[in-house]
Amino acid sequence: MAVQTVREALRDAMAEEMRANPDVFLMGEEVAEYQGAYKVSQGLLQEFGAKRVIDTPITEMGFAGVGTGAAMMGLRPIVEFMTFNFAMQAIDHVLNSAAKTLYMSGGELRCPIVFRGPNGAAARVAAQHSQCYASWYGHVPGLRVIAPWSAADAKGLLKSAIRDPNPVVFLENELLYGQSFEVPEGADFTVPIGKANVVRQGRDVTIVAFSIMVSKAMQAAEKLAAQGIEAEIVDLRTIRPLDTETVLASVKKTNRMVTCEEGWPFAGIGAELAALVMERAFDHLDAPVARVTGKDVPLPYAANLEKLALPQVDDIIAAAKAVCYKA
Amino acid sequence: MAVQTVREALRDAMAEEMRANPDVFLMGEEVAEYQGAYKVSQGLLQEFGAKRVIDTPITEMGFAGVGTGAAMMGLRPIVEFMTFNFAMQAIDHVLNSAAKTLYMSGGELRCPIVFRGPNGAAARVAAQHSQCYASWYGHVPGLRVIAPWSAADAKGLLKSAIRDPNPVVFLENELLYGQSFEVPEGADFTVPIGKANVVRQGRDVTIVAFSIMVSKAMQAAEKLAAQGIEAEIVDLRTIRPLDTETVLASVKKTNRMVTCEEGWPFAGIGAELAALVMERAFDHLDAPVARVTGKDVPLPYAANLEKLALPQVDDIIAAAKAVCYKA
Amino acid sequence: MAVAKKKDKPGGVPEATGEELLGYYRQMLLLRRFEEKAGQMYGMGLIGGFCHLYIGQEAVATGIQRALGPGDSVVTGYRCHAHMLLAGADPKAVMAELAGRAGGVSKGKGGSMHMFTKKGDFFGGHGIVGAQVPLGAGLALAHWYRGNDRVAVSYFGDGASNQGQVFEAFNMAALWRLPAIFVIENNQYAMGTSLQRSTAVRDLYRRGEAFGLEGQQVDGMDVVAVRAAADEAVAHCRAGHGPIVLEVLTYRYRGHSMSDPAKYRSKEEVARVRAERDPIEQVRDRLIEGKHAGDEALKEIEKEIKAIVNEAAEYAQNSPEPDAAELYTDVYAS
Amino acid sequence: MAVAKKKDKPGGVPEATGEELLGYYRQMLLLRRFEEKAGQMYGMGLIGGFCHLYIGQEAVATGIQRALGPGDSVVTGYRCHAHMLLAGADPKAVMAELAGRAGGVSKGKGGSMHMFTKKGDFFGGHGIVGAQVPLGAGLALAHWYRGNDRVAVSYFGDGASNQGQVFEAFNMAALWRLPAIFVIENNQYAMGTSLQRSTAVRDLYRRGEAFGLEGQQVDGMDVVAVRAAADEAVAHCRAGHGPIVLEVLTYRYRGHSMSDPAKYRSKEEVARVRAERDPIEQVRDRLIEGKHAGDEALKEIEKEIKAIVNEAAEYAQNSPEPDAAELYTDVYAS
Ligand SMILES: Cc1ncc(C[n+]2csc(CCOP(=O)(O)OP(=O)(O)O)c2C)c(N)n1
Ligand SMILES: Cc1ncc(C[n+]2csc(CCOP(=O)(O)OP(=O)(O)O)c2C)c(N)n1
Ligand SMILES: [Mg+2]
Ligand SMILES: [Mg+2]
Repeated sequence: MAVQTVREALRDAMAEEMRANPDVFLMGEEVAEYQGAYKVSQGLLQEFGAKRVIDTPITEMGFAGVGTGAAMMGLRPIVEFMTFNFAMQAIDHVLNSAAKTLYMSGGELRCPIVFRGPNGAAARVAAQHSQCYASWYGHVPGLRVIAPWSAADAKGLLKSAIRDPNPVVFLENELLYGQSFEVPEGADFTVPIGKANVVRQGRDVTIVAFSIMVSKAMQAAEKLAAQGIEAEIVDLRTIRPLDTETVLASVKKTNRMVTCEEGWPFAGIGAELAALVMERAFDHLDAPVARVTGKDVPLPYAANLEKLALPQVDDIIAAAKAVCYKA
Repeated sequence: MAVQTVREALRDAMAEEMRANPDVFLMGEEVAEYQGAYKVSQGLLQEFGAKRVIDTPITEMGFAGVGTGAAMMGLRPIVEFMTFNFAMQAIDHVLNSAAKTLYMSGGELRCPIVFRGPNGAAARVAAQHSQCYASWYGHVPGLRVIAPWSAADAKGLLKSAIRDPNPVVFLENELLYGQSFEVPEGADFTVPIGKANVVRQGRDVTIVAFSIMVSKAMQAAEKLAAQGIEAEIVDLRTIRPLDTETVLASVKKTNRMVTCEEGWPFAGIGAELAALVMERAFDHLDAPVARVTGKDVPLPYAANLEKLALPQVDDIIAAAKAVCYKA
Repeated sequence: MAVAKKKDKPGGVPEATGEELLGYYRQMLLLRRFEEKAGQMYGMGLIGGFCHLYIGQEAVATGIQRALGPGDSVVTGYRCHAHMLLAGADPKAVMAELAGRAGGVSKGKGGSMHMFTKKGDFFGGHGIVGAQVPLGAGLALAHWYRGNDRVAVSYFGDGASNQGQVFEAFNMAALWRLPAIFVIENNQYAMGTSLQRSTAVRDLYRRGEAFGLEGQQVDGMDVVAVRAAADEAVAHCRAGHGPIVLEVLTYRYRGHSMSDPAKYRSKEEVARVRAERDPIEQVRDRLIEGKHAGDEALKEIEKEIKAIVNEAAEYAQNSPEPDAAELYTDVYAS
Repeated sequence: MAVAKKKDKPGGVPEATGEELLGYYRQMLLLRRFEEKAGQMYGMGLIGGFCHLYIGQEAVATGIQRALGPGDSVVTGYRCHAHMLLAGADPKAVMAELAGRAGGVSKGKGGSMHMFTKKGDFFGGHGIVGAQVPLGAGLALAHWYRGNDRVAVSYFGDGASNQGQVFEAFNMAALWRLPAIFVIENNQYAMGTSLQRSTAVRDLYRRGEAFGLEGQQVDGMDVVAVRAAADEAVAHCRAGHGPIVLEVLTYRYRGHSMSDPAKYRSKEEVARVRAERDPIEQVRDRLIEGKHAGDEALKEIEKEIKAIVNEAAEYAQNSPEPDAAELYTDVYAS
């Protein structure tokens, strides 16, 4: 085990896969000479050269399409969006050109491509720069959607994503880039797509989270433990395909569930989880599932409002206590 | 009451609002000289002239932005997308430029614009032309999202949408265009945004649907009645803001719910409804909510597969019987 | 910077040999008869959804395809039956796809607008206007990345040429000197919108000038001229000179899709083009004039083609619908 | 078709009067001192998120704004503090917005990148690169629709000029002859990407040629030249000649945003522009040379500006955070 930041883990994942497979390359805005807008691609240009680490103009729709076309020819592009907000310009290619092609071609044409970059809120960048796209992409068959929390998962899942023969949307979090975790060593390390991770054992309530909300769930669990409530935390890691078995197993054990996400509530990941648990574990539920989400507003800039808009540790604690019927 | 097709009702809604307010105009591909790709704008060019019925080049991103800019100046554009599939090219403007501006400007800048066009599947047009965007747009604060079924609602809600000071996404259905309904006469007739409609009374199970799924729910209810199950049908009409009171009132009466939508299941409207009912009517539920949705695949072209992929009357019947515990 | 040049009736179009002309004739006739049959089958309800016929435009893809070699890649929009056949796809499987049958090239899952053959280096068949252009630049990027001398051709319409992503693709192709040939099939209409109503400047061969792309305009009803222009464009790309725009002036005889009555133009307009510029008739005339083939021989070809097309229609109708289990296959590759 | 023309150092730039020069001086000094203060406040943690300073580019918006009259509308990207002030917004409210306070122009909800003043005909302040260009064409469409003689100015960067939606906007503006002035603020860099790395053709004034848009290039460090070019462009639009592109050559002294160390260019490069082309120094020199103002008078102006800026900073810091209830307001208008 080495201690690494999420940023370093992502970089190493790309570097290792690029070393292993000459068809893997990275393209996006500022990924090469600038070393990445958030420095995730630090050193890659130097190691792999300008043909494999390609700076693009600010033309998301265009370069997402270019990457997708290259993937159809069998290359393995990693397309970095400076943030996923800007990927809305390119989303037609992500869905119509990448996600639907294998099906429309009856299996003839694969599209092995990774679209990656930060998703959700950074600090104080306001409404146009802070949207969480987990439920939008999660909605779409043909895509794999990943949203890791720890550096180990970031590395292991990005490597799996690059090796996967399908289009993958890989949702990172800017505020996690600088956080450190233990990461297994060796280029062989991968984490399978589609497997959630129980990052904390508990018997009283299941807290399902992903990406940065896992950090907040962990903090909430500490405080809940002090109050006699032992929370089990499921880190989804993959949004699509969702690891329903792990979620259901935990809920069947704790009989209670709180979902956590930064995105908006309506038709969010929490809605899907609630519906799932209702369908498949209705009789195991001792309380209705509680959703902790971003508030149903565009993200405000002001520090105090931003804090109110985003789900906080206290919101998780309150929800957990509510489903445990402990006021 | 007059009998009208949905197509005519939509046309009349636009014509009446254009007569009433010189700031209202229509733009989009083939809306003027061609009279609309699906003939929804029949006659409007002739009545209102080329300045108020504007044919655009095939540049969705561009003309959605142009319409949004015009709305910021106080005009009342109706932007027709030939189908909502093509609006993915423009979705950045719908969200970032239109939906978020009022908030980002602290109330300074309004954006009264209607984005309208057919949503979901038509007949045999395959994966790239058949997506349902109800849950995507429904996810987004700042938007109003409408998906009418009947001609009366199409007319009354489109008129309300055009008068509304907010950006509205108005999801029509190509297969409904030719269907006839009774429509109240008079230019004063409107239907309020945000109110669901109980289109059939019943005591045994609540079927929540919108757009073309209401037709299928009605057919299912007939057959269910023959088997002794009286379904209550709630036509949502508006997706955002969701009329939670009407849904909850019905569920509290029937204690069972089936949701119906053409879109994909994951984080769909059914997921939101299930989560809602779980949160607000948990103790009233005698069975878990059942979701009837499009299958989790891109829409296939072949006639038999297309039928299997889309939710059918029999799927609704089966779901209703299941939640009533009647096999 | 290289300057776009107009070359409507190039003086220097090399004469085609009799053999070449016969090849064009046979090829274009197949495209036409195949689609006429598809049109009939649509009328009979055997084909559904949208169905965009290429009738009238045959010389464009035929002339360009002849300039390409193995490994050169091609992508286009929804009006793709001809390109698919030119890529070597079996007419039977193409017709079965139109009918949504298990024997279709996409197992019946894609339909008229979504067909692909990797073996034939044909990458679709895309239903979203303009999307194929960055995809085509991506195919060119793959050649560049691999360091081979192959080119990638993206076909798109006059209407599509207004799409922003086209310019984004032009820019990247120019910046990285990708071997990309951007073929604008200017058939004068985008659905019901004539060219002058979609753009203020009708010289589409100049579309790439802002990014330094050379452009050429060519008579797309003359397959020999198209072939000559394509040869030049391919040579330009293979020599590493980067991307190029080819505006091909053509015309579609049918409505935009099967459901379009095409009231936006006069019957006379269509009749005039058919009578004066038909690409197949032009080749036929040259064959006869040049004594490369007599009426007999041409009738023989017509018969052969008819047999191929009938066989395709037969096959399509007899092919079963896809198995219900296919609903869930091909969502993910493994 | 009108042809784009380069006009780097126009011979015929009219001399500005002393009064005009003084106006420019005062205006540009306000922009600069205001943003220097914002930079300091960012350093102190009073401003968060992204904060893109306009320092070095002041002559562009100043020169253009002076050519506009009431009812002419303006839109730009995230680098919008200067445009906001030029639209007549109160420096106090702008600074309070940067600090995210209740007294901000957007009640603290928009921040540095999202500011608007309808009264000042300024429509933002948009964070998505390129989005403001179709929006600006839409503002122009509104003028055209209403049949007035007003114009709409859309500012965007050299990086943004590669965005496809820019070309889509150009096409519509040309097709409908909208009174749209497209101002490309070419400061040579898009974040860390220098112009020649983002496009193969650096003559951005030619960007609209494919759609017949006239273009002009102007020295954006010389406010008098900018004003003259803007006057021409405005006259062109008001006369009903349709849209026009103005490429304004300028330079930003600071990093792309406060968090950018700007290692992609040398300190010398920046120092040279500052020393040789600074827009404020140029006006200052002309004021002195032309004997329009002495050192004393200029110092007096400097003092006045300083007072305004300090007051703004003071106000911002003392303004309370928005009320918690504001979280839920302004999601919908009623
Ligand atoms: C983004 C998008 N917008 C609209 C459509 C609907 N549509 C399909 S084809 C077409 C016209 C295209 O015309 P052109 O590019 O000239 O090609 P042609 O059909 O003449 O071959 C339109 C508007 C679409 N498929 N995609
Ligand atoms: C669509 C989109 N892509 C990327 C970004 C991130 N971004 C913000 S500013 C910028 C550079 C823009 O450069 P330019 O247009 O030259 O304007 P300048 O910053 O020089 O004023 C980038 C890449 C964004 N905001 N929107
Ligand atoms: Mg066309
Ligand atoms: Mg710049």
